[in-house]
Amino acid sequence: MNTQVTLAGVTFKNPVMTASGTFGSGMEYSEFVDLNRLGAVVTKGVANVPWPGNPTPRVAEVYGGMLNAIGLQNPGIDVFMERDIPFLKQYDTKIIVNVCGKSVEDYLDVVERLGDEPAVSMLEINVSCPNVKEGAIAFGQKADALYNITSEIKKRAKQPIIMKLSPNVTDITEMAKAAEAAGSDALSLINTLTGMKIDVHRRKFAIANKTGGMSGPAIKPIAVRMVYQASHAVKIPIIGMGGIATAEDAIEFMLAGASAISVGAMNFVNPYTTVEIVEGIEKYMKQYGIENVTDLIGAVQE
Amino acid sequence: MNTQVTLAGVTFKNPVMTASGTFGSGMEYSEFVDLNRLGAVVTKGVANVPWPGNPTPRVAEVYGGMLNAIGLQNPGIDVFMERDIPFLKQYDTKIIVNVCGKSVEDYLDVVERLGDEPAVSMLEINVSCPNVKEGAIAFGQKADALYNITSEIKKRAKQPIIMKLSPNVTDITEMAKAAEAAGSDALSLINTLTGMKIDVHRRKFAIANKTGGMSGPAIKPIAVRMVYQASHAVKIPIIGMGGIATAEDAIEFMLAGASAISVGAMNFVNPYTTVEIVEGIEKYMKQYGIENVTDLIGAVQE
Amino acid sequence: MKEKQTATVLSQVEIAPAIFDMWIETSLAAQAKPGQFIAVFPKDRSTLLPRPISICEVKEDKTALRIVYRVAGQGTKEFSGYTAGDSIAILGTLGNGFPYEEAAGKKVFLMGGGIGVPPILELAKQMQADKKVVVGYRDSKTFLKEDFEKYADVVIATEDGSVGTKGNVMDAIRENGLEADMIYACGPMPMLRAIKAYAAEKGIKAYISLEEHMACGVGACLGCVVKTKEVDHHSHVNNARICTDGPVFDAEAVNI
Amino acid sequence: MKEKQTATVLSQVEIAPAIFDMWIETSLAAQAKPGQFIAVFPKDRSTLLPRPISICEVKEDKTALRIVYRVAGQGTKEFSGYTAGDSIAILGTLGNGFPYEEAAGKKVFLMGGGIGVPPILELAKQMQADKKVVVGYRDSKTFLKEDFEKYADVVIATEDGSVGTKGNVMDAIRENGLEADMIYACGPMPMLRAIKAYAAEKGIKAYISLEEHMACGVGACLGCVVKTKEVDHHSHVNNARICTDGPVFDAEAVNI
Repeated sequence: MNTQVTLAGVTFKNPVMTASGTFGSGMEYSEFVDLNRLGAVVTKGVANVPWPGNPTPRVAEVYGGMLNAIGLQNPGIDVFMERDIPFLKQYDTKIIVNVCGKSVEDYLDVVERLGDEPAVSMLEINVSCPNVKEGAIAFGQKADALYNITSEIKKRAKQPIIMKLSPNVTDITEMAKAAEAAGSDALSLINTLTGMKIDVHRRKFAIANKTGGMSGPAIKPIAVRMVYQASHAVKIPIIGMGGIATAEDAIEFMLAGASAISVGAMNFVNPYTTVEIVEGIEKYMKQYGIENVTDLIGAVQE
Repeated sequence: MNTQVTLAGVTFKNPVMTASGTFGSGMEYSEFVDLNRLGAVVTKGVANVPWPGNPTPRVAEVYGGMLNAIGLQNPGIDVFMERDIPFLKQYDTKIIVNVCGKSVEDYLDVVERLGDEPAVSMLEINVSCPNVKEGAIAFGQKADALYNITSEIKKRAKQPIIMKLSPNVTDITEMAKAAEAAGSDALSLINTLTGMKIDVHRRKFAIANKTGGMSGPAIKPIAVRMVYQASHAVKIPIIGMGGIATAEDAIEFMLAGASAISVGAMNFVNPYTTVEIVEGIEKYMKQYGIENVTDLIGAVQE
Repeated sequence: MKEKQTATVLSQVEIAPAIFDMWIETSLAAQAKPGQFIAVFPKDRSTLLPRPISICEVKEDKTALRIVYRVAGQGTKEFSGYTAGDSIAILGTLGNGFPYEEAAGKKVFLMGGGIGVPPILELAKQMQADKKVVVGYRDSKTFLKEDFEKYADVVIATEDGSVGTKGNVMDAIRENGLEADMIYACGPMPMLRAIKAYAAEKGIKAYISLEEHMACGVGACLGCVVKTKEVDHHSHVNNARICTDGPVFDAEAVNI
Repeated sequence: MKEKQTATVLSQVEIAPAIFDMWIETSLAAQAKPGQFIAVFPKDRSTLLPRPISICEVKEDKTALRIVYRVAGQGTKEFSGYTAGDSIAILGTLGNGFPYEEAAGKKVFLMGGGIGVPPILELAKQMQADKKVVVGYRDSKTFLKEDFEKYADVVIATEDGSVGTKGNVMDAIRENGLEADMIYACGPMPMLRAIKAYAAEKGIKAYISLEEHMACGVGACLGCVVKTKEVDHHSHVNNARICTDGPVFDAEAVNI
């Protein structure tokens, strides 16, 4: 039985990854799961300089999920290179670094710094965070803006790049095609859906930022639909995410067209989720006599 | 205590309505709730001719909600005028008819037929159904197309019109402004979010149409956010909907900027939901000493 | 009169692998007819839609209903964990039920397959006719067999041949050279199609109970429809609502 | 070592309106320290995030934990329905806890307000010092008062003046002319701000336990942060994680 998947020339021991921002750099969850079991750790977004993020409250629970408006708080690339990369290097798993910025230059700055680090296998470019005022999502909701930043980054990146797309768009296929045309080696989708919660007794927003990114099982059907649509619009591989809680969820995304999947908010609900999914996929493959996990990609009956 | 709300000159005894397509024309639910208690019954979409709708399976459950792809099955305007309108006329509630079509002419045809029926207070124009191949959502996802059909309909409509907007757009405010500029008297949002579910054991789509419209509590935060954004972009009143299950949910939408609210999928879960919300809003008003329900509209603390 | 209510579980046992047999104390029993169903609502708020489950039996004093169902997903898994005294949220009674009076004095097949077997029990109890119960199972786990034997001759078919005829209910009829003037049936679509064809060939009437994914269960959402031969009174587009116009239809009248 | 596990409820009682007192049998008791908390997960799948609840007491034999919490929403409402023998999903032990050794031989105020009172109990048990417990309540429902009296003098303030000083814990200190060399406190933000100001004015050290909306509870999501005076080792942007770097901080070190 072969659970390996290869994206843009990078081979992962299995298709199970962590969604950026929900797993830090693995340190906190290494107390619960063996990081060596994961296909990859996708780190929390890192910028060229430290970002303080948004005021609190930053998180709120919603039906079947949560809202967050962390605002991409991060210690900056210097600390990240000194602390997080060396930590992750101890493990036999691939490292994908999520890169964020407020301007094209910010992104390029980080991308070039990471270019010198062979331990980093791929770069996931966050152009879809709904919680930061400048940059970020501005690049992710207009096809031409996405095309431009993708091609700029592709020119300078030493590692294959993964553009992480926003679901807050009219047509995900248009965005997927723009990223592919600009040279993106893979796509991650979906990022969070912009949501809002109001406390009716205090008549206040549940989150200081007013809006927050919605994640969790509640958004899964929207994510599966977008992965299906995008996978039929582009040839580059897709990392699917959005409310994945079980191996069945992971397989659903693969059947829809994802080549790999990421576990996000559910890490908070069950810190063992990632490894349970790795085991659950193997169980499913045994049950149905599937030799290669890649046979599941896009295998839904049309 | 005054629970009346007035939209486009039409006064409703309370802000609680039924979401189109989830309540038929009230007949089925009149066995569970007293329709006289409702602010309005918004009917299932009706076209100029009978529509057979989509093949089955048409519905599927998802986490905290459901997918549907009924495909706007309806008996056509003739049967509707002979059967549904007379039925609803027996009740002391306002009638809002949801109108669907495949072409502008289809819509105009229905709108003109209803113009002769004084019992119909408002027309809700469905340009956002994700489940029919032609027409419908095509008009609801591009601002210029929405502007054009809205102005065409407004020219011919005798009753005030409510454009029902799709949430499957990059910027809901752009759509809201286009509808307002074209003369829409009010807005309904949100319609369903396009979703997909795959049965991983049969490796088949859960719905024959592959994609379906997602509704239920799971989508509420997205709906509240869009109502908030739209209410800050336009001056016309908004009927808010999307996963409303309780009076607190209804009040959350009003605090976000809705002038009235509709109960959709939750009618299926609890057929008494609408009336329970009417009572719950009154209880909330008593608890907080709110004289007019209109004082709740957009009253979230900025 | 349809009603959603909180009822009480009287008992529950697993009578075959993943097949559960539950008695529910409910006022809805007073109006229950064979072939009707109830909608059962999970308590977990992540699974909101009701699960349509056919009525297997009505207690003689009309104070309780029996349902026999298969655990198929999250919702039914939850139900299977209920024990005596637990509350259960139900909506009913739903659907038209079997027009069993029409069978008076006739030779009738009462046919059930798999999880379509349960609704045939109350039908067998109520019907005054020369009844033969023909039921099909996967294997030797022939649940409800003893119950049926109280009311009629029982002919059994099993997919693995462990009991009765090896094959399906139609095979059992042929193998035993059985004849009837009428058929009442519930089961998987292939079985119902075979029965429809058989009835047409024999020129006899067959009432079949259909299944489809449902949302509201009361005829409002138009989720569960079946194509009909004639234009139906409600949809006017040859789409009868299984939950309301059905679940029982004259096999002749539906395109399955 | 943090762990998510299914533990067993030993007992639960409502000790004040909407205030519940639950003992949980769990191996986590062996590592529990005063001021730490556990995350409790609702079973209903519509409410997924863990609820952080402070540890009120650790059983002498280290086999059970006591939590005292207020029913504030869907999740805590579910917990309040648990009875002896029920399973409960918990993650812990979380947070740094109170550095109570520092109080050795000192005159110390152990201050709690409202639902911030419970964590002070285990602290009062463990601490070897000249302790005075100063706790504030809304009204005469002075839950845990008797427990505190086993370990220290107890001074009470109530908002409605029904017991002790009318007002808050600071009022109680002034009214009784109390003095201390150190403060350990947990309670609502206004109380903690007042204590921070008081400690600064008196030039004494105060350890305060903070609260914030949390998601992961283990320091990964950066949801629950507090602004710190100095650049902290982790965020490098003066944002300490309450769940991991806290919940207990030197009042001097945080901007509240």
